[in-house]
Amino acid sequence: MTNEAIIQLKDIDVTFHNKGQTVTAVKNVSLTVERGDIYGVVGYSGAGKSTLVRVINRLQRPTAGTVEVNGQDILGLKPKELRVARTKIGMIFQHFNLMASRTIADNVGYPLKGGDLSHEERQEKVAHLLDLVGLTEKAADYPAQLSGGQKQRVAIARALANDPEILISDEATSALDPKTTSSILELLKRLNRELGLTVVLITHEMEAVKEICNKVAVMDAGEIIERGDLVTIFSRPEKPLTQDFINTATQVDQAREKIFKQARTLGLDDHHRLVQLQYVGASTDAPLITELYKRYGVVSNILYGNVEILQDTPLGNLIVVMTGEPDKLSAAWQYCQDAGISVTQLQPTDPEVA
Amino acid sequence: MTNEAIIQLKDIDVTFHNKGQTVTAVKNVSLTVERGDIYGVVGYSGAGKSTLVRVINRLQRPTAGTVEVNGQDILGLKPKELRVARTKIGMIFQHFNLMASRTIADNVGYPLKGGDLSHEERQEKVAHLLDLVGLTEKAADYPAQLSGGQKQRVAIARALANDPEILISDEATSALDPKTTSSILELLKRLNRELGLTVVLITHEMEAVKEICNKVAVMDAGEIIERGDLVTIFSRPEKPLTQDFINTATQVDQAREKIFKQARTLGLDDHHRLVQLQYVGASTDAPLITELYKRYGVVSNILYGNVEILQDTPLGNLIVVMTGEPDKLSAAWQYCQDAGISVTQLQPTDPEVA
Amino acid sequence: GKSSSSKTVKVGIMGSDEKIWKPIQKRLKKQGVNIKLVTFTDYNQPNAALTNHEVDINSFQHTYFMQQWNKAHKTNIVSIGKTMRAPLRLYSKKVKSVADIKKGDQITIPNDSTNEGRALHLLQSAGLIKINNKLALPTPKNITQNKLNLKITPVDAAQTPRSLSDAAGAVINNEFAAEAKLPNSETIYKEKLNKASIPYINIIATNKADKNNKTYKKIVKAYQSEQTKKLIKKYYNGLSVPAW
Amino acid sequence: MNFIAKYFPNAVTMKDEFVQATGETLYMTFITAVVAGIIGMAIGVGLIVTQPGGILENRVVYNILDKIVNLCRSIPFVILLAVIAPLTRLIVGTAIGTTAAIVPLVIGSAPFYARQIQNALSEVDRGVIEAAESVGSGPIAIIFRVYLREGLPDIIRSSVLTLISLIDLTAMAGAIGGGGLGNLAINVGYSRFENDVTIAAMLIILVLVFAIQLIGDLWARKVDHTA
Amino acid sequence: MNFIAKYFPNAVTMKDEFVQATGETLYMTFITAVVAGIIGMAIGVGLIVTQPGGILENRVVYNILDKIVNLCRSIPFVILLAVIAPLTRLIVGTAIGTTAAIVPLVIGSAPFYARQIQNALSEVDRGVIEAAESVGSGPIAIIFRVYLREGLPDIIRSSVLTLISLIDLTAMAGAIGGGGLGNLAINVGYSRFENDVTIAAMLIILVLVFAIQLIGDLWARKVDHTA
Ligand SMILES: Nc1ncnc2c1ncn2[C@@H]1O[C@H](COP(=O)(O)OP(=O)(O)OP(=O)(O)O)[C@@H](O)[C@H]1O
Ligand SMILES: Nc1ncnc2c1ncn2[C@@H]1O[C@H](COP(=O)(O)OP(=O)(O)OP(=O)(O)O)[C@@H](O)[C@H]1O
Ligand SMILES: [Mg+2]
Ligand SMILES: [Mg+2]
Repeated sequence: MTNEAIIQLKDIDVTFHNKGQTVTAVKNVSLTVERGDIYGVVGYSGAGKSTLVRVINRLQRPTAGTVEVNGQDILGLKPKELRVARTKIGMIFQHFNLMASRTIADNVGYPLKGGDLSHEERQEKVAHLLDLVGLTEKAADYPAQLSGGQKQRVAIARALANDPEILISDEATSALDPKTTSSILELLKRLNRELGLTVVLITHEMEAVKEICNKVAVMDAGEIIERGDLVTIFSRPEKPLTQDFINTATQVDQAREKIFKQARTLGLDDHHRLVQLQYVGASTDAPLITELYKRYGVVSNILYGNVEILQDTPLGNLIVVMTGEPDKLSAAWQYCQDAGISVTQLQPTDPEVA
Repeated sequence: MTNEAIIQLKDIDVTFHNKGQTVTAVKNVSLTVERGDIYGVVGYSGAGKSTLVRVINRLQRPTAGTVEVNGQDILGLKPKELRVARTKIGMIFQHFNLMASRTIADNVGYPLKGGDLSHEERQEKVAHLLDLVGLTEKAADYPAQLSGGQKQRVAIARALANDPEILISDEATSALDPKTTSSILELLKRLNRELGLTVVLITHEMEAVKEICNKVAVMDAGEIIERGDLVTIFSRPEKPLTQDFINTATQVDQAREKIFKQARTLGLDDHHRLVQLQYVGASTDAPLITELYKRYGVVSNILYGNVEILQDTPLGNLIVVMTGEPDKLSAAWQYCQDAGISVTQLQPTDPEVA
Repeated sequence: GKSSSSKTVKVGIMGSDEKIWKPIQKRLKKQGVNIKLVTFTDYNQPNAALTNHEVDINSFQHTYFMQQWNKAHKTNIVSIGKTMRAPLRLYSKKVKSVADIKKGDQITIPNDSTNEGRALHLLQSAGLIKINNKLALPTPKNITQNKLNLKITPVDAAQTPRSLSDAAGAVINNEFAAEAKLPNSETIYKEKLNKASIPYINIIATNKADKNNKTYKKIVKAYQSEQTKKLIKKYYNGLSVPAW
Repeated sequence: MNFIAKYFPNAVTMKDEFVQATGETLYMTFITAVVAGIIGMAIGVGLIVTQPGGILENRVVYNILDKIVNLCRSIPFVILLAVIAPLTRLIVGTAIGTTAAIVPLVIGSAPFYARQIQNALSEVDRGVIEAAESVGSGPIAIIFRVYLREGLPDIIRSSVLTLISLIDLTAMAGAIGGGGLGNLAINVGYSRFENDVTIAAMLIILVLVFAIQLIGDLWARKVDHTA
Repeated sequence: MNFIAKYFPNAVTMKDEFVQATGETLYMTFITAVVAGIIGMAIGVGLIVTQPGGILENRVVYNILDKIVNLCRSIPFVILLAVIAPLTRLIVGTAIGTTAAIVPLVIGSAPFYARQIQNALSEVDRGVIEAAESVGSGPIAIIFRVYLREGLPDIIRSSVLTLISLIDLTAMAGAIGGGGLGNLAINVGYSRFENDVTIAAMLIILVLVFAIQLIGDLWARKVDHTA
């Protein structure tokens, strides 16, 4: 991975005017994507993600700002130059945008039309792409005969047909089942690794982000409110929105709520504490729970746990009830903190009925 | 929750004929949904989920089989009766199917047209629905001006406008960010609880299933291959496909793979064992890891963990390295098994390069 | 044409005259003159075609129309022979005589300009209206006196016989009256065969330069024959009469 | 004024005729548009809903409508004028005059409009129809609240096309004494070699055509919310 | 045969005329369809791509095309015949006859077809155009590979409509000696009160109309893959 910027958006504004109303979909956004990045873009529905990425290949002219892709000033390109530039930027649309009049194979082969490939080479390539997305059987069908997820896979195959250097993927796996999603993400990761494909990945599936992105930007109301490398964002989210997303994705919020509802049955008192433990990286190597018992006789019961490995870095998130003598509990607490683990005592208030 | 069947599909076949080709999208499916159920339907892209649910309100006439909804033989209904029956079945379409010519408010209010409500009542109801899905600001906009997720929320609001008894939701949250998804699921759960709304929920987001479904059916190639209540399906999936979905969703597969890659660094030998522990329900209440140390001096380090609460039942899935004397390890193993925990020893083969 | 010695002569006619011209064509062929009949439906076309030498002679108009045409288009089209005299008639299915025409009745007239003017003149001479006589091609707007307050409606010439069921009277061109096989009993007024009607004698016309063309004269002669007389009698049943 | 007198020597003397002809054209066009509009719309919608796969699929009705439309469209207008004279008489009491012209104009343009409507509505998204069906909308509701509403931009564009063709067609109304600008241009201007009258009449027609097109375009753009 | 002789007394004697008129109608219709088809298609596509928001947005070109189309559509056909006679002479050497009729027929129907094409193509999904743009397709590729392809079912339906209108229009070709079935029906049958000739000519036209509609419907259904 070199550190060369392949996409550089600077101070982008996009404003829509519709019959008197103006909507500013993107506000003063700057974003640098480096070659080889798999850059995740997440955010609320309507945050401006789709609008932002459409600026990259000038499907959407920004109201203000500059766009540099592959060293070219995209906004200044002549139509012909723009067309050439676009062939290197694959795009998967949120609404698929398949051609109803063409078969699946023809849809996938569309970008290759007018290119240098012979008819046979084209067919071969299309067959290969269809195979990659698991639609070989549907080659001769038309989009109207496909299921939602199948359409989406056609769109993915089409976006890859031109062997783009950059792939802009707008919710490319949102209609896919977990297994198919996983195989598509695998594919993108492989293309990224083997061919250096740069990917801008809009998604709302935090699992997808965790699985393949190395960087993440979080958008809210047209602005990027937080950005950084994957592990940092997931381990130390700063903005409440980011935290919300991560928590909702890992379901820690829901778990906490459920635990609170049962709080009475847990019999919390001086000898029991309900705590949330969060840690990143090496700290997990130490067998924490055993250690707490060994050292302080504190017994930890995991009520909720999520320990995962992001970009080779383990990330832990546990809700446990610690049981022990009050002073030992405090010592254990201290031990955790010293080990770089963030400890939060949870105070179940009366469970609110949501 | 009564045990009255509200939807009963029996031996449903759906075959499409397109220019010589025939595709059997649904094969011999029987499904009973009881009043008050939130029935999840999951399966590969193209498995026949959308086609199946379209049979419920006869948008798709099955090639064979019977459909009973609310005690009525749907296939035998006269057009007028069918229309009345349909007003009680809300449907959220995978492709939204919004009317481009109507504002958001008018789209949501569409089902109320020609009903008994006065103009004011209708407006009020629409305003309330828009508020529920967080689109009050967009009331006067047209679908073309909305983002993907916003469109989807309009479709959700529209499906609820008629106060249906049954809601068929085809990937209703697939374009939504985690936070919005969560709030929509909350909403459905509340309607279910408070008004007894029955929901058939097609989704590929296993989190959504976990969060609100009480039953799940898994479809593959047109057939339902497994079904049952949520906890059973998630704790003891029988079919490989179901296991796959669950594992992919909890990312246990990915975690295992990553751990295997680092296996060498774990220094596994007689004194270390890499095991996967899976348990359901009460077993989690016992502080397992502490217990293993207390009893056998076995230290467990959690490399990956997922402990969650489904329908008030905790479900655990841990990958740990257990460290201790070989005989103690075996004893610990036995202890786990006696406690009803499924233990699997993981044998990291040379990590395959995926 | 087939003949190499003489070129084919193109004759512009109205479609309804084909039955008169077909036998002539046949006879001429025996004499070594090839003619090609070009049929029109619009009075404006045959003269334009003549000037542009797309036809060599035409036979559809009366002298009056030719004069008007020459004036308007600054052309030199001349007559090389008379064909028929086709007096206009006022028909009615509703009344027996002109005197029976009541106040406010409707009368239809052909809407092509020359027949329209001619029909108005006819109505004037029948004493129904008065028109501004100075105008070459009067229209109902030029009626100066209309005591009966008649509604005069120009319609397509082919419509005039058909309008008899609606209007009190209709001024109908001969050819259409003949085609519609209107009984003589329905004629309530007829154009007088006097000096005033002379301009309405139909002619065969050509460009002035070809005035003396031998072949064309042969064609005129072939027209002005006994056989044609018989045909005119047969087809027009005395409504139109040979004018040579 | 001098300019007009110079280039339109005959036309200036015919102010009344022009006013009347314009009135006749507007009258014929308007009434025909309303009547043929309703009939054509009804038939077009009928074709759409009864066609194979339509919401009221009905092979028999579809075939009858389809054949009637084709039949009417096969008859040259001039002949239509004559053929339906008895019908015209039945409806308006006479077969000649401006009002009488409306009957053949309606029969001449309604089938054309029906096809236009059929084409326009066949573009309405099947999914949206299904969405309406799924909330219990009946055929009437689907026709009025979905087809005619979703298809509106295209219906407007097709209506503009039909309306302009209709103005063209009114020129033929002269055959049965219908008058109008087309008749003025042809039977007064053109037949009498008064080119200025022809041109003046055509200019007025032109203004009508441009106005209709402009209003139609603006309206279609206003109701088109697809982009 | 007896039946025919009984009900079509005049028509049976005119076999040659019918054969010739049918030939003329087919000839005029076919050639006009090809020429007006190409011109109308070009203008229609031109209108679509240069319209506000089109892929080659160009206010000037759009307005010029738009005005030309409106202008041509404002001229009654009979007058068009006369007005463009010089042009006709330039192109086919003569202003009368069947071939000469083709020039005004083209000018009379091309603008109409252009509007139809414009309407048909304005239904092509903007998103699909964007998808093509995003893979680097230029205007030519988008026109031929997207607009004309995605719009094909509607283009076919519009072409059927135009073609049938064109057959109607050829009836007017009689005015300049163009002949054809319409002319036979009007100037032989109708003008001469030989109703059987009119009916016979109309029956042949009817067969043509039905054939065109049928083929068009089948073809449109074949290329329509939206449902
Ligand atoms: N053509 C348009 N006219 C007016 N407003 C628009 C238009 N397109 C988008 N918007 C608005 O801009 C905002 C951003 O839209 P955008 O599609 O970029 O959101 P998004 O982040 O992609 O959301 P989602 O996750 O739901 O797809 C939204 O509020 C939307 O309503
Ligand atoms: N109209 C049709 N004609 C032919 N085949 C069809 C048609 N509709 C659906 N199919 C096929 O039927 C199968 C099931 O489609 P369906 O839409 O029910 O899948 P699904 O389970 O909803 O998938 P997804 O999760 O991708 O939406 C697919 O293989 C699809 O290609
Ligand atoms: Mg989006
Ligand atoms: Mg589906």
